[in-house]
Amino acid sequence: MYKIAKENLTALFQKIAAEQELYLPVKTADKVNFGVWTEDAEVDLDTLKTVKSPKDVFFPQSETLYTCIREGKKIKVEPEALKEQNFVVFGMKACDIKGVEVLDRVFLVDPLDTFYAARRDHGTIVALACHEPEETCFCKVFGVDAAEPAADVATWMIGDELYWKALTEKGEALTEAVKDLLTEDGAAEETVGKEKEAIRGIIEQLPYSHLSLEGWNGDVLMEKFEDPLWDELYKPCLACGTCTFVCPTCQCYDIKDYDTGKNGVQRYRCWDSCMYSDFTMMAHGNNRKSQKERFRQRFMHKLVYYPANNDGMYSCVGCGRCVEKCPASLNIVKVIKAFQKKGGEQ
Amino acid sequence: MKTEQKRAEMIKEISGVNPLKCMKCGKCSASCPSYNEMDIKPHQFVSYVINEDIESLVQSRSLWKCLSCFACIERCPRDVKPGKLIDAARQIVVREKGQDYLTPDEIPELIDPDTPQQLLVSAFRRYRR
Amino acid sequence: MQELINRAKELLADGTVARVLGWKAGDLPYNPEPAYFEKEEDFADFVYNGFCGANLSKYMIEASKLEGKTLVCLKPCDTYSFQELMKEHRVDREKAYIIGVGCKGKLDIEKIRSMGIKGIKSISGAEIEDEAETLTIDTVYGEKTCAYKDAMLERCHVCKGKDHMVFDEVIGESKETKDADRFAEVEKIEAMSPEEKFAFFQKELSKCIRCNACRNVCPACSCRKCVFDSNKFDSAQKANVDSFEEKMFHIIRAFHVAGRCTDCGECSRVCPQGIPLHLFNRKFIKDINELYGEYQAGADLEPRTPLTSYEFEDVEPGIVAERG
Amino acid sequence: MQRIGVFVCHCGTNIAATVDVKKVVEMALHEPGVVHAEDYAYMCSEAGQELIHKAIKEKHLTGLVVCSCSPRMHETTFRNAAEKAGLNPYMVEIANIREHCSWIHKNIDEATEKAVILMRAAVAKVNLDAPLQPGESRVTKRALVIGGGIAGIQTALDIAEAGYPVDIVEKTPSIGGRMSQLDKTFPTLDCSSCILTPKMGEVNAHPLINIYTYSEVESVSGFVGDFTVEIRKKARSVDMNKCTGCGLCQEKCPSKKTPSEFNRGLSTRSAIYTPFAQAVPNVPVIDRDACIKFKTGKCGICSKVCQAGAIDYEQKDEIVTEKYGAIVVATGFDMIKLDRYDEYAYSQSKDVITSLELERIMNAAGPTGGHLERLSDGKAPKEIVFIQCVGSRCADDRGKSYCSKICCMYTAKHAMLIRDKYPDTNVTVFYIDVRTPGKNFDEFYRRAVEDYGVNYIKGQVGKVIPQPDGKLLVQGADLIDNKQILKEADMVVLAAAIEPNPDVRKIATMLTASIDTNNFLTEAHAKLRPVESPTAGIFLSGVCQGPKDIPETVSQAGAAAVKAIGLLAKDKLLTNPCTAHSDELLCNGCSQCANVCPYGAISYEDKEVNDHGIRETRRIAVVNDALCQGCGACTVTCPSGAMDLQGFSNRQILAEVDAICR
Amino acid sequence: MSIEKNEEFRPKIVAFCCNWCSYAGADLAGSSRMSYSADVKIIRVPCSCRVNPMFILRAFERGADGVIMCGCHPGDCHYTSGNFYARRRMTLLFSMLDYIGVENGRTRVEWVSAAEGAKFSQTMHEFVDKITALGKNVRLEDLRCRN
Repeated sequence: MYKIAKENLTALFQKIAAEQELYLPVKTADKVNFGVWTEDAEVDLDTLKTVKSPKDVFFPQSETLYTCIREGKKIKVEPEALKEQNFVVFGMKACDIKGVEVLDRVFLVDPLDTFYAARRDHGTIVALACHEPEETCFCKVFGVDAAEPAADVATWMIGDELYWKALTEKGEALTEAVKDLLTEDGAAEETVGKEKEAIRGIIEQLPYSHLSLEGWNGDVLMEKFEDPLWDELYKPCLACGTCTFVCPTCQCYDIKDYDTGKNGVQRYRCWDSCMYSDFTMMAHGNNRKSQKERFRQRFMHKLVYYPANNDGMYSCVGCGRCVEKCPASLNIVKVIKAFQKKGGEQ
Repeated sequence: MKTEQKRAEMIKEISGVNPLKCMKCGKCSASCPSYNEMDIKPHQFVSYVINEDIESLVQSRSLWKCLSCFACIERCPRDVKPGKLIDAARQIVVREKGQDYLTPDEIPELIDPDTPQQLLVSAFRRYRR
Repeated sequence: MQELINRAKELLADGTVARVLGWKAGDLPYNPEPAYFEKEEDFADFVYNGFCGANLSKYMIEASKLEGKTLVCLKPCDTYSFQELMKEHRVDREKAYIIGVGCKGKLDIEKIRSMGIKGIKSISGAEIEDEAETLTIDTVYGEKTCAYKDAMLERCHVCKGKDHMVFDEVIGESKETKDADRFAEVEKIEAMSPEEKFAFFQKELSKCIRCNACRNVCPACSCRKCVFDSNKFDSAQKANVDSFEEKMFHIIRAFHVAGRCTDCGECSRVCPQGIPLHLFNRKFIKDINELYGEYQAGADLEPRTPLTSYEFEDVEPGIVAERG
Repeated sequence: MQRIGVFVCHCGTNIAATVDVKKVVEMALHEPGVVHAEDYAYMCSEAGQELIHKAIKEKHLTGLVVCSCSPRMHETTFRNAAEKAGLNPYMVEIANIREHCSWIHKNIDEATEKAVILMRAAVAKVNLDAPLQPGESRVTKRALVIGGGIAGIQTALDIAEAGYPVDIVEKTPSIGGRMSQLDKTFPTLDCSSCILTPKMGEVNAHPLINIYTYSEVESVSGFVGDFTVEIRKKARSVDMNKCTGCGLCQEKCPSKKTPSEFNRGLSTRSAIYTPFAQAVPNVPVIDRDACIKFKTGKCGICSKVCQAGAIDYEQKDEIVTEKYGAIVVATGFDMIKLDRYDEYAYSQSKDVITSLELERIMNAAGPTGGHLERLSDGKAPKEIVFIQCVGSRCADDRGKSYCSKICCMYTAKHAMLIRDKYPDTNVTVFYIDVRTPGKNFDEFYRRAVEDYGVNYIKGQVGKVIPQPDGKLLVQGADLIDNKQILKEADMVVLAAAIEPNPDVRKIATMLTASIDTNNFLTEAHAKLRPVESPTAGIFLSGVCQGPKDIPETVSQAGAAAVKAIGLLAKDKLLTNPCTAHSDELLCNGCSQCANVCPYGAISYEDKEVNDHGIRETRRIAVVNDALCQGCGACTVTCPSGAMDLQGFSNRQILAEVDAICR
Repeated sequence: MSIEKNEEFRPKIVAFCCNWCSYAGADLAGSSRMSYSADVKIIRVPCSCRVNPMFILRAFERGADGVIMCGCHPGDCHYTSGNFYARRRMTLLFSMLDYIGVENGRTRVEWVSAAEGAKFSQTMHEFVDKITALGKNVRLEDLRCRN
């Protein structure tokens, strides 16, 4: 295991960025989001949660798929190039990494999403363990260990040192590339071990850590779908897309055209939200006419439909961003608890 | 550009007058107190400029007979204001004499602040000949 | 709060109202949610405290369609929104029983977080009955305190006043919270050079994720279908893209609510990226006040707004360039 | 997808000399939806329209773009052509490549490039055009004429003769206007009253004409075929039905110091007065500002002497509301004020007068009983100087930029009349140009010079200096002799510029009729629609449209009448189908649109809608097609974009923007 | 900030003209042969009140360098009051554009009557000069539409 002093991190970033693109938490106008590293960027590794999850590194909020250009009476189709350069994402948390796993099961199965696959192939993830988990965190519920992120490289920020451990071949390669900035530390395992324990200790104390997922699995489709509880739960929902846009696992997108005039018609995809009234709107109208149906869709998808198709894996990783950001203070935890409470009453 | 053409342009530039606006009504000549002293009459000034015969203008007696009373400027219904053309022609003469003369912004530093403005203006007219 | 609950129960019991629209305690100390209460026992979860910032007037659009009256708890600033919605025939006054609730300033959890307070287990001092000047926050990382005032939403510092514009009755006391000039921030930007202005908004708006929270929470944005969702207008965009999109969205949104926006501040409260969206609306309000006379949307039921009325002597658009 | 035909007009060389029309045709064929493009020398000609007809039939076109002159010129022509070939006329768009392109640009490449872009924008718009069907609206078979001068009188008579009722609204107590103030008329020297008075009588007696004198238009609403007008009948203080017009009241009235408007202030009148002896109606009014009874409460002599008991001090202004199908504006003119022409001493000497004052002096019913005399001392003038173009043809803001048109002729008339009646009086006319286009006009002017010895001097007067002895020293220039002239005169007559009646601005605003910088009402087309305002149903008669003499005024009055009759003869009008419509699925029912609608065309109804399967009753804006005039104010006010304007839809305008910016 | 001075720069200018006054004024400028730059392209609208701020923003988004709106003089609107509403709307919109840092010379409103061909031409001259001096619109342009 290696370590690097906090004060040398800039040198580390410079070194990485010299070879490939580097994404990491950057503060802009008071908010921290993943962004491309530049000399001017204000890197912020202390903020636990970026506003948006880093999923857009692999699945951008909007990306052009191809462009149609009119040449006289003919139309030329120019597909967008796939990602060909390697890049590094630094500072992803355990929950977000699990989020990528959820996305993989959607985009990397047949039919393969080549745009996503190219980004996954070329991306190396350097994870950062959660130093001070917060009350909105409930990753433990979904089997995520915030103290021991599973990525290409795992790192821990302890005091003024960043501890570095490569976990995969990609991770080894990156370590090799920056090795002259890292120092070997024999006592590292022990130091990191203590940190892990501390983190796990805090997680035990968090209010959501013991949330029960009992009764949520791929087999309860109709029972949950028809539950009258939805009639009440959705009511505060404002039908905005905040929860879906900050979520590390939401993967719905819409495909739209933009006529640039001179540069042809760009066909692009962009994140969509099942909370939106025109989500999956078709010529005949809408599958889900009411906000209740749209609200139900989101949670049923995360806790029932997705597990049903993915060996019981939930499509929530407990990052807690929706808990923090929902304008109406709704969130998946409240939904789970509401059903739990109702179960208790029965 | 020929000299006369250049001089005509200069007169238009200095005076800010577009002589083509003249409708030949003659109100300038009708208003002029020095009319009888002049060899080229005020309304003719306009056509001399249009025809770019500046030499005749600068040689004319009229140039120095104009009192700058501004009656023609005041009354011209077409915004042609022959008085300004005359004044511009005088300027041409002065400039062509190559005399160094002060510009108005240089004056304040040289002059006693109590000197009446009127005097300064008259001085300008006279000494620039 | 108890008085409010008792009165609500009473009105529910005597059939005056069919339901009560208020706030239900959340599972964290700071996240109560807007909720309907229809039965006596539901009131166990009823809460009204410093974190009940949500403006419930917009929910009355849907509630107006329900059978019977809805009792709605409106803070002073919310009543402006309600009255504006009345003016626009989007809510039915007959379907509402308005209890004007007192307000001592509402809290912003983001402000508390920005002080580095995290792992929150409980918060005391946010109760409406308390005269507490200080919030005491118990966290997994130890006990923290912060001044109530420092945790208040921006909008409460420039409060329009604690009078309810429309109500059936008022319950609870209010406390003046205004301690800043409403247009100071706008003036600060106005004083910048074009380059600085552009850089400022570019930075803020680059964070926008087009989640539409600002729009959907806005009581003035009450369109059944927003132009930005409508294919008819050729302007529908779902996600942020390269450059102009956000500015276009936010300018048009501000323009659509200009003269109707009551400055309730919900847009800025809910923005996940903390974009000070109220700066757009307030700019229009400031311009309207300066150019067309003082105007407060929602303060009356006069149907014409500054943008649907005019004076012969109105200033020309050239004023913008003239005042530089 | 549309099948669009693009037709590029050369307009002879008007377009083709500056725009490469072949290039426009070639580029058009690359545009989406365009299946046909061709050019032709004159698209608007019979042969050009035939090309369009043929292409529509053969290529099964669904839309047309004509690249030609302004749509204000030939849009209707091409729409009609399309309709004849079975195409909806609203599927035609015009790219204005003449007025907006070839005529203002010189560089062929630039002009061609711009023409292509304008063509592209029009194609983009047609792609989104939808066939429109005009609705129908009714026509109120009654006309309103504003102004009771010769223009208004002639228009009213002509309309009434065609069998339609007409109301005349006249601001002063009598009809007659400026013409009633004139003595003789050129070029035949007829007595003005002799030819006008019978017409006034005819109007008064006509069963279909109703005259509101001493009245003003208060408000106008509605639109072509269906205007609603409020007329304020100012309190006359005399009962029109009782008064016999005996004139005793005027004779006995003790307040006789008010300057007579009719005599241009050269004489005075009583407080109760008819402006002149032949006034129609021959019923006096009480000028309440001058009347002792109204000022002090005492007097009441007129009431005492009135045998008919017609005096009514209690009378109040009355508002009459009436509906009209057509409105003719005939508000006439006045002379400009001369207070900014100090050099002519108008305000310093009583003997410097305007031509209209001279008319009154020459008139037998005027202040001097028709004797030509100096107002200062009553002496007969021996030297009279006329000064032309006072305030006309002026480039600065003291006067008017235009030629007042009538002065040359009336001055010749005056000069001639004076020389005829007073042969020992010398008349000198200082002129800049003498303009006499008109039948027998130049002959008339030549007679003044050749037969009557009027001295015409080319050169404007610089100054008029009143002398201590009462003479007027006129300082002028003779540009032909190239000498300055100092002439002593006994009287100076100024041909002051004429200007539209100042009230016309207010009336134009009420009528939404457009007006130019000189306050003359704008005609719909300078050459082809000279008596119509661009606002449908509003017609122009007389000097309100531009300077005119009497014969011209009368012919224009007749023309305006014919246009009005043509309108009134219709039972129904086709309405402009470019009206606003509200998409019921998008409408919030918020009432914002109704707030800005100038026509009250928007109402709201509770309507059950089916919004993609959700059925609910919603408050929805409904536009009354007959009332909507298609301004589009509502479309911008509507935040959800529910309100859209047919023919100028949001998507169409955006498409044009995109095409231009491409 | 240095403005790139490009000798070849030809601005793209969109002019919205109301049908009754300004479009007719532009026609008059045409029939009077009062030339102005070919960079100005006119869109005919029934009334200045038909101009949605979105049209103006869209033009900028699509790469226009200046947008000018012309209508009847206040009080002379063919529809009585349309230009009054337009005046308030544009005043607020321009103020907002100024507020977010867009050079305020890029937008303009001018009242041009049907009789003011000369004013139309003069106004377009001035506006084109102003926009040429300001240079390319980069702040509001959508990158996707860039050349």
